[in-house]
Amino acid sequence: MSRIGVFVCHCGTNIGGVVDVPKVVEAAKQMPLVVFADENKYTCSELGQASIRNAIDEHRLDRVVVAACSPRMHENTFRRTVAAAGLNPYLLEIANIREHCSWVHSDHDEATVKAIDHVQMAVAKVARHEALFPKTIGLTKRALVIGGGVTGIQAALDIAATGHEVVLVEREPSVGGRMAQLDKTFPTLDCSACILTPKMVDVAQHPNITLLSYSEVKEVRGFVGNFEVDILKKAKMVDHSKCTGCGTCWQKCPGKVSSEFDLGLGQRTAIYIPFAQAVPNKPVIDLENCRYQTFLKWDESQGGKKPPECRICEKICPTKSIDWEQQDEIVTEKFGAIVVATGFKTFDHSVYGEYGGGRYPDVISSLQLERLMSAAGPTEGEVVRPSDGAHVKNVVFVQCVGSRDDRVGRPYCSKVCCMYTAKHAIMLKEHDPDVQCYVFYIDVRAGGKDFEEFARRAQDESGAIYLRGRVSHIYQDGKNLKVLGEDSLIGRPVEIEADLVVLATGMEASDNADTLAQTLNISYTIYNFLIEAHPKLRPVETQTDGVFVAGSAVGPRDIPECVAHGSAAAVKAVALLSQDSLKSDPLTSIVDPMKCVGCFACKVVCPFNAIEEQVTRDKRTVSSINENLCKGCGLCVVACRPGAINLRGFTSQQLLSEVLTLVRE
Amino acid sequence: MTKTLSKNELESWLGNILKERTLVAPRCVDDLTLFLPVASVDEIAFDCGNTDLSPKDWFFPRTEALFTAEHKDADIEITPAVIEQETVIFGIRPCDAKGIAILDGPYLADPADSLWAQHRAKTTMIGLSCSSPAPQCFCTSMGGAPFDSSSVDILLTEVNDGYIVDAVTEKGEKLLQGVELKESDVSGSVPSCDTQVPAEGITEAVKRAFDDPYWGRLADRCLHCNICAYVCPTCYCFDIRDRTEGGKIERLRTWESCQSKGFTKIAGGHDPRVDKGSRLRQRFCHKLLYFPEQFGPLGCVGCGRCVVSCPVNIDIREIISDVQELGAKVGEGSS
Amino acid sequence: MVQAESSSLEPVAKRVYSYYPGCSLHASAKEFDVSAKLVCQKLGIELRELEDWICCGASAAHSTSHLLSLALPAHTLKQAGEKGLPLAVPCAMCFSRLRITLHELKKKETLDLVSRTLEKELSTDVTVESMLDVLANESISLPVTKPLERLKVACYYGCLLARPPEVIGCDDAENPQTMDRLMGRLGAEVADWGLKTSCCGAGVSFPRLDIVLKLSHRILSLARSTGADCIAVACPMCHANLDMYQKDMTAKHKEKTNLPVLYFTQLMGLALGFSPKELHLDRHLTDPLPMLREKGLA
Amino acid sequence: MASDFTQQIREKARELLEDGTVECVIGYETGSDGISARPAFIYNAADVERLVFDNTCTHNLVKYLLNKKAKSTAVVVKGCDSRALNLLLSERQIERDKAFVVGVVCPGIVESRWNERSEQLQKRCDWCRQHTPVVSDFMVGDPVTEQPPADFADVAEEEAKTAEERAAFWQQQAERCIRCYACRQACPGCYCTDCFAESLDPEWVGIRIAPAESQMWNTIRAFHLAGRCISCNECERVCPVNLPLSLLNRKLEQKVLELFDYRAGMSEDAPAPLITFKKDEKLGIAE
Amino acid sequence: MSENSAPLIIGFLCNWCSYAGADMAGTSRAAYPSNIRILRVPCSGRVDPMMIVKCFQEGADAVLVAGCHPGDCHYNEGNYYGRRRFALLRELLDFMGVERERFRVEWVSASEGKRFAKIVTDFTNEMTKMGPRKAS
Repeated sequence: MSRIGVFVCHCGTNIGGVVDVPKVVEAAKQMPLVVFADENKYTCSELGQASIRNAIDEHRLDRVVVAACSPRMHENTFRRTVAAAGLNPYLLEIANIREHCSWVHSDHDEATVKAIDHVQMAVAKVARHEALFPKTIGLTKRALVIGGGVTGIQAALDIAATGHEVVLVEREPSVGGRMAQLDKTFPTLDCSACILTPKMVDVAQHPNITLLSYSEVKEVRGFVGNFEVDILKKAKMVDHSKCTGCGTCWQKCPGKVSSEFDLGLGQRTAIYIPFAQAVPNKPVIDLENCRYQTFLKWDESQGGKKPPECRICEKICPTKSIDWEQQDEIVTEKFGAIVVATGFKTFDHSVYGEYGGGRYPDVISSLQLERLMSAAGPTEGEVVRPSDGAHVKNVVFVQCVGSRDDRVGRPYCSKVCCMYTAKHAIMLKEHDPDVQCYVFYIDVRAGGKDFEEFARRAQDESGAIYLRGRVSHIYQDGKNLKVLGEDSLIGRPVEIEADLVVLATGMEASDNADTLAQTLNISYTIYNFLIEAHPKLRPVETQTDGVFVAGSAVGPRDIPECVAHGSAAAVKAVALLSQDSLKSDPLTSIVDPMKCVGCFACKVVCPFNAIEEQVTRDKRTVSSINENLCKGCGLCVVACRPGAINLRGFTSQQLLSEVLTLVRE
Repeated sequence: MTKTLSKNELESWLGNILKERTLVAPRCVDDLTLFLPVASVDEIAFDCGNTDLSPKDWFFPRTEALFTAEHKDADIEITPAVIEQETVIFGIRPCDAKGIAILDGPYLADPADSLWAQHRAKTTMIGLSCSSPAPQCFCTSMGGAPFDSSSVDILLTEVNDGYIVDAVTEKGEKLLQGVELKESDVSGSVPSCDTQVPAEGITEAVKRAFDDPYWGRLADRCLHCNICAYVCPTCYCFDIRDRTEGGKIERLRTWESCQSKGFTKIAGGHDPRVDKGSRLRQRFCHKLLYFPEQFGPLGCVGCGRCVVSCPVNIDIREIISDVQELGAKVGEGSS
Repeated sequence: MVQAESSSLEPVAKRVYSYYPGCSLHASAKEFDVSAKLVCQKLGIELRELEDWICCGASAAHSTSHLLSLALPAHTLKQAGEKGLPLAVPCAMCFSRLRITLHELKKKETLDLVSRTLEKELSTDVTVESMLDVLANESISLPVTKPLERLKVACYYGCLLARPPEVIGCDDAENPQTMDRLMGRLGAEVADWGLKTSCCGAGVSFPRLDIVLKLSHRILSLARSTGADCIAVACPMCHANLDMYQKDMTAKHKEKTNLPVLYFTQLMGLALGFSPKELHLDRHLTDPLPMLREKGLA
Repeated sequence: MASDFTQQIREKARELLEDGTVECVIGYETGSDGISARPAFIYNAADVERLVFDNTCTHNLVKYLLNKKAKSTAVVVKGCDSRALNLLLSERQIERDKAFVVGVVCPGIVESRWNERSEQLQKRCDWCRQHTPVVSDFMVGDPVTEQPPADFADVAEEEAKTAEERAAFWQQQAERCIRCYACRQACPGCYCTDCFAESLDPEWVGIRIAPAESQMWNTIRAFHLAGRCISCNECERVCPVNLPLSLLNRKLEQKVLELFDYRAGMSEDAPAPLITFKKDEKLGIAE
Repeated sequence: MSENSAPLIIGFLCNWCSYAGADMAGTSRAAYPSNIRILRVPCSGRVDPMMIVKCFQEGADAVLVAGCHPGDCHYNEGNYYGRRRFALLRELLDFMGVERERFRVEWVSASEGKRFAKIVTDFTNEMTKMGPRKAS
C-alpha cells in the first residue's frame, strides 16, 4: 500500500483566487492511498519545497502529487525536491490546476470540482508510478557547431577553450556571417571588422577547432552524446592544403559577377574570397560563373561562338592549387553535442510596392548601407548613390520594413533596426556634416544598455529628424526620390526629397532553417525561427537532448545577445561533454517478452529504430527496446495488440486508472 | 389414476404464478430459445425443443456478486449478497433439472455455497417431460430419462388435451395449492431416447486411458473456446474478481471454463495444464471420472448441447465409446 | 460563359458585353463614352447598354449610408445578372462601386439585407469588368492604322482601378501595367513613373480645391518631367481634376504644365484610325490638338 | 466435383506423408453426424482415406498452423482461408517453408450445423472475391476469374438506422454475448498469447459477463482486426448465440478499402494499413 | 457522467503541442467551459483506441484527442499513425451508435492557445446540445 502526499498550491492568487484550495485539500485527504494533504502559498518556493521534503519524512510518504502549474513548468523542479527527500524522482505526479483550470475557468465551484478531479487523476496515476532509474551511456566528447557567424564563432571558441574538440561548419566560403558585413556596431560604434576578425582568425588557428567552410550538415543520426553527422563538403576546386591565399588568381580572374557579400553593390570574381579578411583566406571557384566551366558546358548545337577556355587561375597559380577534379564529398563525424547558430538573413523589401518594389536603385536596405559605409566596402566607405555615384545629402530612413507588419506576414519586431538606424544617422553625420537624415518610425525601441542615449544622440547631436509615421509612397522624381508619408504626431502629410532612401529591413530566419531543424528533430516557429526548450528557463536548449540553439537563429537578436547566447550554448554543450557518461531518460518503452508474440508491428512503426529483435530462452523471437534510441513516444505500445509493450511514466495502467477516476467516481 | 390439467388451466395457473413470483420459461429471442423471465404467459414457447443455453443461469448466474464492501468512516463494511426473489422455472427438461440437482454435490457439500443454497431454496422447478428427444440427446445412457421426475418439483407430461401433473416435492405441492386438477386415467406415451452411449464402466475406462496420446490428437482440432462449458448444465467452474466503482468494491463470480488458457495458472505463473491435450482431457475426466468419484453420479446428463454447438464437432458420445475401446485395450494390457 | 456560347455559334469570336456608362459618361465625360463605343465597335465588341441602369452612388452614397451605397449598384448588378452577360464599365468610380458591392454581396447576410431592401432576389453570379480590362485583353488584335509613334504617354490609373487590390484584382496596385502594355501595343512610348496610382484628390474636389491642385499638380509635373506628351486616364474624376485645373495650377505654382489629359480610349481611337473630331478630342480644356498635330496624329 | 477434389487431396496427402515432406496434413473429415465436415489431422499415410472435401468444409484450418509452428505441416485451404496465410506470414507467425499449402478453388460453402445441412450458400460466399487461393503449393481445381469487389449492402442497411437505433441494436447483441471467446479462438488473426480481454492489469474488459463488458470486447476485437480481417467469417459461424460479428468486420473492411485501398491478406508484404501512413492523406479527421 | 446534464469530455493531449497549447490558453487566459478533463500523453500516437472505447464504454460523453499538426510531431510520425487509427475508430464507434461527433480529433500547436479554447468551447456546446449518450 503506497502512502501518497498531496500538495496543493495557491500560486499566490493565481490558483487560490479561483479554486477553493482548502476544499481541494480536504477532498484529497479522502482519496484512497492519500495519507497526507496540505496547501502552500507557493509550492515552488524554497519554503514550499521544504514542506514537501518534511512531509515525506514525517509521514513516510512514498509518492507525491503536486497540484500546481503545468508540469511543463515545474515537473523537474519537484522531481528534484522529492529526490532531495530520498524518494525516486519519478514517484511524483503533477496535477495542472493553473493553466488548465484556474486560469481558464471563472466559476469558482466548477473550477474547484475540476481541480479535485485533476488531483484525483494524479493520485490514481502516481499510485501506479514505479521508481525509475536512468541508464548510463557513453558519449563522444566532441562538439559540432553549425554556422560560422559571430554566435557560432563564440560558441566554438568557448567550447574549444575547455579542451574539447569542435567542428565548425559554415555554408559560405568564409566565416564571419552578417557581422562581417557591418561597418560599425551600436551603441559603442566600434568597428565591426576590427572586433570580429581576430575571433575569426582564432577560430582558424585554434588547435581544437576544425573549420569546415563551404560545407553543410546533411544528415543527423543517433542521440545525445552519440550523434553521427553527415557533412557535405562542397567542391572548392582549390586545394587549400597547397593554396597560400596569395590572391594572384582572384586578381587576374576575368569572370566578374556581383558580390553576394556586398549585396550587389560591388563585384567579385569567379574564383574568389568573399571579402578581404575572409577566413579561411583561400579562394573557392564559383562554378556557375567560371569561364572554364562555361567552356566545358558549351556545345556546338546551341550555335554561337565557342567561349575561351580561360583556366587563367590554373596557369598563374604559383602553388598549382587549382584542382578541377574536386567533387562534393560527404564526411561522417561523431559528436556528443550540437550547437545550432545558423543566424538570420534580412527581409527582401521588393514586396513593398509603395517603396518602389526594388525598382529604384537608390532605395536600398540598411545592410547595403553598411557596405557603402564600410571602408572595406565597394566604395571604400564613401556613401554615394548607387544610381549615379553622387554624394548623398538628404537621406530618408524607413523603419519596420518587414517588421511589425502583418501584411507581409512579419508581425514581429526585429529589435535591432531602431538602433542601427540611429547608428546610421550618426555615422552619416560623421562622414559628412551636411547630410540631413529623416527617420520615419512607428516607435523608437531603445531598450538596452546605453541604447536610449544613443537613439537620442542621433536626434539631438546628429540632427536626424524623426517623423512618427509610415511612408505611403516613394517615387523617382528626376534624379531624386520623393518620399510621401505622414507625420502622425501633427497629423500632416509630409513630402521629402531624398537622394537616398534606406529601408530598415527586418530579420528573417536564414534559408533552410526549417529543413535543418527537421534533420535535427527540433521545432521551429511559423517564421522558421528555432524553438528553445523553454523561452525563459532553458533558452539555449531544445526538445532534443544534446542539441543547443544560439543567436539570431532563435529570433531577432543583437550582437551582444548573440555572443552571450553563443557562450551560453557553449557552456551547456561543455557541461554535457565533460561528463564521463550520460544518464538516459528512463521514460522509455519496455517489452514483456512473455507477452510478445513477435509480430514486430512495433518495429515497423518506431520512428527511431529503437526496436531490436531478441531470441528468448524458449527460442521465440521477440522485440526489445534500445533505450538509448527510444524517445518515449509510445507508438509501439499502441501498435502492440497483446499489450506486451508499455511506456514507463505513461503506462496503460496509469492512463486507464486516470480515466476510471473520471468515469467511475 | 393421474391428475391432469388442460392447456388453458395451465396457462391461467402460470398467469397467477406470474403475479407474485418471477416466472422463468423458454422464450424465443431472434433465432435462439433461452430460459428468460416472462412478462406474460403467451411469451412462453411451450413446444420448443431443449433450449440453446441450459437453465443453470438461474442457479449459477453467468455473473453474480458475492458481496460488496464499502468504506464506512474509518473501517470497511461488507454486505453479503442475498436472494429474496422467489422464482419459478417452467418447462425445464428432466435432463437439465438433473444437471442442477447433481450440482448440489459440489455446491452444498460442507461448507455449502450460500448463494447456490439460496437459489435452490427460492426456486421451484416445473419440469416438462421430453415428448420427442432430439438426435443429440442421450439422457438415458447417463442414467436419466425423458420423463424422469426425480429432480423437479412438479413434472408435467404433455398428453393430447393437456398435461399430466405430478407433484414431486412439497415445494411442488405448495405451488399447486388451489389449482383444480382433474382425475383421469390417461397415461403419457413413454418416449424413448434411442441414442445409446456405452457409459457403463466409463469411469474405469477413463482412468485407464488417462495417459493415452488420444487426448492430444483429439485436442488438435479443439479451439479451446468455452462454448461446451457455457452451454453445459453441469459445468460449474467460475472465476472471481473484484470491481471498484465509486469507492465501492463488488466481489464478482462469473462463469469460467477449464478449457480457457491459464485457467489453472497458479501463483508464480506455473500452469499444470498448459498443453491443449491435458485441458481437453480435464473436461472429460471431470465429467466421467472425478465427479462420479467425488459425488456419485456422472457429471453429464446427456442433454447433447455440447454436441450440437461445438464448432469443430468434438462429440462426447464419440469420446465415450473411443475411451471405452482404449480402456479395454489398456485393460487387456495390464491384466 | 455566355461568351463561350456565342463564340461556339460564330467562328469569329465575337465578344458581347452589357454596358454601364454611368452618369458622367452621359455628361462631363461624353468623350469617354463615345470613344469607348467607337473602339469597341471597331474591335468587334458589342456593347448592350442596360435599359434601366441607375447612378452607382459614386462618392456621395457611401459617405451617407452604407446600405444605400450597396443598394444602388446592386440594382444595376441585378439587371446585368439577368442579361447573363459580363458587364463592361468605363468609369473607374462606377467600376469600383460595382466591384465593391459585388464583393460585399458575397457575404450571405449582406446579400439578404440588400435583397430585402430592393425587394429583389439578388445573386452574385455576374462579372464586372472595367473597360480598360475589356480592351487591354491581349487576345484582341488591334488593327492599328496610325501607330502612336513619337508619342510618349504617361499612363495614369488613379486610385480606383488599383485599390483595394483584393477586390479590384489589379496586376500591381503600386505599379500597374495594363494600360502601359496597351499603349505600347499601339506604338506609343510609355513613361515609367511613380505616381500611376496616386490620388488626384477627386474625393475632396469641392471642399478642398487646394488639395486637389497640390496632388494633381504633383502628378502632372512628374508626368511632364518624364518627358511625356500626354497623360492617359481611365477615370472621369481623374480626367476632370487633371484636365480642368491646369490653369489654376499654373497660377498657383508659377509653372506651366499644359499637359493634355486623354482617355485611353481616345488614344486607341486615334491609333485605330478615327478622327479627332469623332473622338471628341476638341472637348478637353487642355487642348491636345496642337501636340497631336505636332506628332502627326491629328 | 467434390469427390474428385477429395481424391486429389487424399493423393497429395499420401504423397506428402510418405515422402516425409510433412509430419501432418490438416484437412477435413466427415463429422459425427455423418453429413457435415470437421477438421482432421492426418499423421499417417494410412489414414488419408479419412480426408474429404465438400461444401460443408467451412473451418479455416490456417488457424491450426499456429499450433504447429515448429513442424512442417500441410494444410488444406480455400480462397478466403488462404488470405490468412499471408496475414500470418507478414506478421511472422508462421514460416512459409514449414507449411505446404494445398489450395482448393472454393466451390462455395453451405450453411450447416451439426446434423443440419442446407443447400443455402453461406453469406460470406456472396462477399467472397477470392475463390482461388492467393497462396498455394498445390492447387486443387481450376482457378476461376473473380468478380469485382462486393458492395456492402449489409453495412449500408445498418447505417441507414439512426445512431440511437444502432446503439440499441448493439446493446441487444451485447446482452446475448456470453463471452465464451469462441469468436477469438476460431479467428486466424487472433493469436496473442495474452489477449487484452483477459489482462487483469490493465483491466481493459471487466470480468462481468454483461453488456458493457461484452461491447468493449466486441468493439476492440473488431478493431484489432481492422485491416487484418480476411473475412473468412469463422467468428460469426462459431458464435453460440449468433452475434452478427461480420457486420463489424465488414464495416471496417469497407472503410479500410475506401480510405487506404487495402484488402487484408492479399499479399505477404503489403504493410497493414494501421502500421503505415501517407503524409498528405486526407482521412476526414481534423481537417 | 451521462446522468447529469453537463457532458463529461475526456481530453488526451500530446505533451509537445496540444498540452502546451492548452497551457498557452491558460497563460493567455483564454476561457473555456470546465467540463473537459485533460490527460497528458507524450504523443497523439500514444492514445490507444482501446482507451477511447473504454472511455465511452464507461460512460464518458465525448473524447477529444489533440496532437501536433501533421508534419510537426515531436516524434516526427506519431500523429500520422494516430490519424489513421482514429479515422477508422471513429467510423466503428459511429457504426456502433456512438455518434461520430462525440469523438473529435484536432491538431493544436503549442502557440494555438486561443484556438484550443475555442475548440473546447465549441465541442462542449455541441455536446451539451446533443445531450448524454443513449444506451450502454
